[in-house]
Amino acid sequence: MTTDDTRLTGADARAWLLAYADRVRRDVDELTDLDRRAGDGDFGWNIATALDRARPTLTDIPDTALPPDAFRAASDAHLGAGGTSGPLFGLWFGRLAQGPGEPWSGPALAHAFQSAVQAVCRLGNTDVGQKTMVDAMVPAVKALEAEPLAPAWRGAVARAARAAADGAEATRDMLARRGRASYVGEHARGVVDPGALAVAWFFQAAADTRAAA
Amino acid sequence: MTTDDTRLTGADARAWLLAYADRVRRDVDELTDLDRRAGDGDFGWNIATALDRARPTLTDIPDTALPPDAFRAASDAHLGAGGTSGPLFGLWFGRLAQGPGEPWSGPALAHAFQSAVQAVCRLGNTDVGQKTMVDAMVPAVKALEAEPLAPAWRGAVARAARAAADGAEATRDMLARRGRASYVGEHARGVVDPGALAVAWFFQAAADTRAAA
Amino acid sequence: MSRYVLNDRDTFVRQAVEGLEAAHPGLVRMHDDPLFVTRRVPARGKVALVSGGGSGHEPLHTGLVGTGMLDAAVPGAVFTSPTALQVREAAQAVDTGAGVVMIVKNYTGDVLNFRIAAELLEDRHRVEVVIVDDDLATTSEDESAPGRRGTAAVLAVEKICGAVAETGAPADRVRDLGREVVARSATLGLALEACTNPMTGTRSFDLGPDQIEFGVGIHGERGIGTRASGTAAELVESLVRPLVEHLGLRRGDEVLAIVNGLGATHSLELGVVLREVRRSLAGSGIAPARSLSGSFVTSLDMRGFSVTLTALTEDLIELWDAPVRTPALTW
Amino acid sequence: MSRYVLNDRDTFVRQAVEGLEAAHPGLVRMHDDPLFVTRRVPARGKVALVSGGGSGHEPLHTGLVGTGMLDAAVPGAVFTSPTALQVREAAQAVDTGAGVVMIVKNYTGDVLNFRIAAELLEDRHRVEVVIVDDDLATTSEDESAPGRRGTAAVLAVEKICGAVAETGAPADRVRDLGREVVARSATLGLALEACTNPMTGTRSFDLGPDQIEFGVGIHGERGIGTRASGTAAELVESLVRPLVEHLGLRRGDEVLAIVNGLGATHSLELGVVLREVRRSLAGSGIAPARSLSGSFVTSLDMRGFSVTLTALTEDLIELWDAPVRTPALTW
Ligand SMILES: Nc1ncnc2c1ncn2[C@@H]1O[C@H](COP(=O)(O)OP(=O)(O)O)[C@@H](O)[C@H]1O
Ligand SMILES: Nc1ncnc2c1ncn2[C@@H]1O[C@H](COP(=O)(O)OP(=O)(O)O)[C@@H](O)[C@H]1O
Ligand SMILES: [Mg+2]
Ligand SMILES: [Mg+2]
Ligand SMILES: [Mg+2]
Ligand SMILES: [Mg+2]
Repeated sequence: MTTDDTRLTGADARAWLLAYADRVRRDVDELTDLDRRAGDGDFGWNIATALDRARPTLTDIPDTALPPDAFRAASDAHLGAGGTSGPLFGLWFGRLAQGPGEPWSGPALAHAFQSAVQAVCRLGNTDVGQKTMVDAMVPAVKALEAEPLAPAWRGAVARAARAAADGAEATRDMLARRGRASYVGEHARGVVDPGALAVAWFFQAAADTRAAA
Repeated sequence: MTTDDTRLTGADARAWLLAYADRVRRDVDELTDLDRRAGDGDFGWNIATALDRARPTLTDIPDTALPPDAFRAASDAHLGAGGTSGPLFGLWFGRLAQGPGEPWSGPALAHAFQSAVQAVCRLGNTDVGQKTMVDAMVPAVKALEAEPLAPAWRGAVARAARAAADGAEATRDMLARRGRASYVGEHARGVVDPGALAVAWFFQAAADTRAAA
Repeated sequence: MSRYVLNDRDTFVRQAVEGLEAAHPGLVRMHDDPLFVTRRVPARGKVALVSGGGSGHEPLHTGLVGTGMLDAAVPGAVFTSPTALQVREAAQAVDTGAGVVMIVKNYTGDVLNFRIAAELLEDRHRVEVVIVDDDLATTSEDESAPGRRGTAAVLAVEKICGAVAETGAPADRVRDLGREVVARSATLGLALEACTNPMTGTRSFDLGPDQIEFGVGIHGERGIGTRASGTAAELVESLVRPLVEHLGLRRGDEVLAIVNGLGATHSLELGVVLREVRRSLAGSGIAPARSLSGSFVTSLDMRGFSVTLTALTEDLIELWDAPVRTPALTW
Repeated sequence: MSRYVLNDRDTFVRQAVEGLEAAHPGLVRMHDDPLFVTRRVPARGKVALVSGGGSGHEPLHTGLVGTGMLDAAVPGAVFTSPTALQVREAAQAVDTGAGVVMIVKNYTGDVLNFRIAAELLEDRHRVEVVIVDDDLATTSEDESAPGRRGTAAVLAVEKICGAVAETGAPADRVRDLGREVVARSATLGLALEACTNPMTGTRSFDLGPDQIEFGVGIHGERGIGTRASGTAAELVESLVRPLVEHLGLRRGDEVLAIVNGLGATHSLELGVVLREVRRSLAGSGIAPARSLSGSFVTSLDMRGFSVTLTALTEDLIELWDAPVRTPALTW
């Protein structure tokens, strides 16, 4: 375990994911409602259940663990959740779980998220502008890469959180071209994509761990 | 055809039944609603359909016809309607159709209705006080019999109408012991029995024909 | 405004029967004016089984016409008994000389019209009547009252009478067996939402979001009490316990359990209910020898379900298992 | 508050499958952890047919496991695709060496998870995938879009693939025939009332009393337009006309007509709908060679129906008629 506060440790990743799980659990109805308005209403429950399932595994991760250990727990739980978001988030976290086996510097983190979002775009046959989770993932990666030399991971992730939130917000006026929302045409307009919103919450959750850190 | 205005002619019975059919058609929703609240909601439709079916046959009855001809048309239509009220009203009108083959005096009319209600009580295995159509039929017969020497049928029927209306109203506070309403216990209390109400309307309908006569 | 798909009320039932025939041209045949349904290929040399009643309970009875079950079904208007004339014509059409057994759910209108039909047929046909009165919620002290309603146990009666009739049993044996099934059966139902009127769209009664109506029948009328809702396990227990008690079931007894959807109940829900029925019975040491789950005896679009238990004998099990081939029940 | 009968959301599907098994112990078997359903008596020496998807559409797919149809069905949570792991385990359990054909309704989640499962199985199993995308309402110009949804034509695909698999046909023949049925099929549906969420009881969308939602799928989402309601004849015509046009049907063509209730639609209504479908087709000189009507591919408690037409060949008719014995479909 490193004490270098600029690098993401396993304990940091654990706290981050637990904070994200808390956020999703708390605001699950918001996600459900968005998916209800432009989808089939199961998204909130899907990912809340997955994250609840990850919780005990995450809690058991020792302080000496590395980031991939934490992300692997999240990946496994999402892969066991089904739906569309299950395998996609499973793959996203799965790619992060293939990141470096040491605390992550800003650039390492940017690199890991870059590889993760590419995998999601490939599996989902999608790219930005189609009203999906990648509309938050891609801007987040750009923000992480924008200042590759940023020493502290927290600062980079805080910027990524703002970019992801803007990205999610931008899905509001889009017509969906992927997933179930693509079937409802204009009815999806005005509704933020819940997958993108969850991604924004994920990046914001890192900030919530700051006080505790 | 007699012109003796004190006796019920076939034309009188025809006008009476047509007026009754009009009344039921006009206020069918009230009957439906009562049966909905303490039964299964089909009563209004049952008898309105039966009477509508009788209408052309009734209209075709010549002025020279006798009361049984008119009542037979009503009986046949009710027998073709099913339900509980179908066969019971079918029998009621059927007995009237077996009445004298000449214009009816007050006593003849009282006698015919007396025989008709007895048949209904037997087939329905019921008597007054069980919240059914006979709670209007029996008082009406009593009113017809009360002044057996009443010369004009109209006067007798007007009294019968008041008695039937009171009888129907009295069903409001009864617990039902027959028919579907008997299954809902206290829920039937406060609801006038639609069968009894229809009987009251039937007797009242005679009055509606007076102006025309 | 109606939330039903139909053309108009007057033709609703008739057109639905046309559709039934179109879906199962090899099994059933529609007769018009008066309306009734018979097997496509008439059975000969066996007792003819005739049932019927108001419509709105489909697939009962029209969907149960076929080999091993009914010979004819007579549908009335929605929730309205068919006429005696319809019943008479149907019985005449299917009696090939061995007589007729009429299976009648205990409702004043049905009993009146079937009995009148039986009287009309009397001189030229042998007619036996089985009255089905399984609904425990309507047990009454009053001897002269109409008695318990007939609900989903009619399925067991039609299946078992159908099977024994197929073996060539005489009319009195079919009748007696039907009455035995009635005596061995009891049903209780509950609703989470009342049914709606086909024309007006209004509900026959209202329930709060956390309420159920206990002891409902199949005509949209209220039951015997509005209660708090609960888990599937709790709801099922409240139905099964009185049934077990009423039938005097004991550890090791063999029963048939019928879980019946009342109309708008989903197949997933009925699965959960059957699971809970088995668990509840297991608590009394009873394992259902046979189970059936589905929406067979409906109350238009009512949301809810009923549970029927029939105490079985080896003979009854064999008759229940006998092959059946109808639009709604085939094995 | 839920208006569904259940114990809790997490166990809803699993407990429903327990009930299915209890109702049909001779036909299906439940496998737990991961959850899937297989035939009670495994078939040998034939291609294994595996399907599945989110729950809430029952009796699809779990109720279609049995002789002449599926070998395994994999249910996800309500409206949620099953996981790739579940699919892999189910396929492994039923492949007896002749390979697996997966029948997948075209939804992003289903396609993702079945494809991942197929990849996981690739090295030790022969796997073919048939994607069903019959819902005309979701036709799109966009080549890269997810494409049309899979809805009730999946019934025809499963029945016909099931029948040909039973004859010992190889995997590629079963796959090709499945794809042929898909190419020959189209579906359109409409709702009179949206489905309600199992936990909250809220409707997925609202309609006025005189409105219908045209072009709905089976997940409670809105369709392609809110329209004025109408008679059964008018509603059916609005669905059948585009289907006939899309499939290029001509006078004298033989078709299979499937009238499918979406959940809370009554059997009487489905009868009327089938009648109207036949009349509408008759207007184009087409008489359905085969018709099926029932609630097979549901959308929880949605009120509404879909019509599927499949252009038939003599071969397809024969396969459709072949015997089938499953909880929900038997002939
Ligand atoms: N093709 C795709 N690529 C990437 N993300 C997608 C795709 N389709 C849908 N999504 C995301 O998945 C989310 C919905 O997930 P979920 O509710 O689990 O799926 P389903 O539509 O199967 O119910 C959407 O909010 C969107 O962000
Ligand atoms: N046993 C009976 N004897 C006489 N009248 C009865 C009896 N049972 C019911 N009724 C009458 O029938 C009416 C209901 O008729 P209807 O709605 O056709 O019957 P159902 O209960 O079969 O729907 C009641 O309002 C009552 O007046
Ligand atoms: Mg969703
Ligand atoms: Mg009534
Ligand atoms: Mg009635
Ligand atoms: Mg989903």
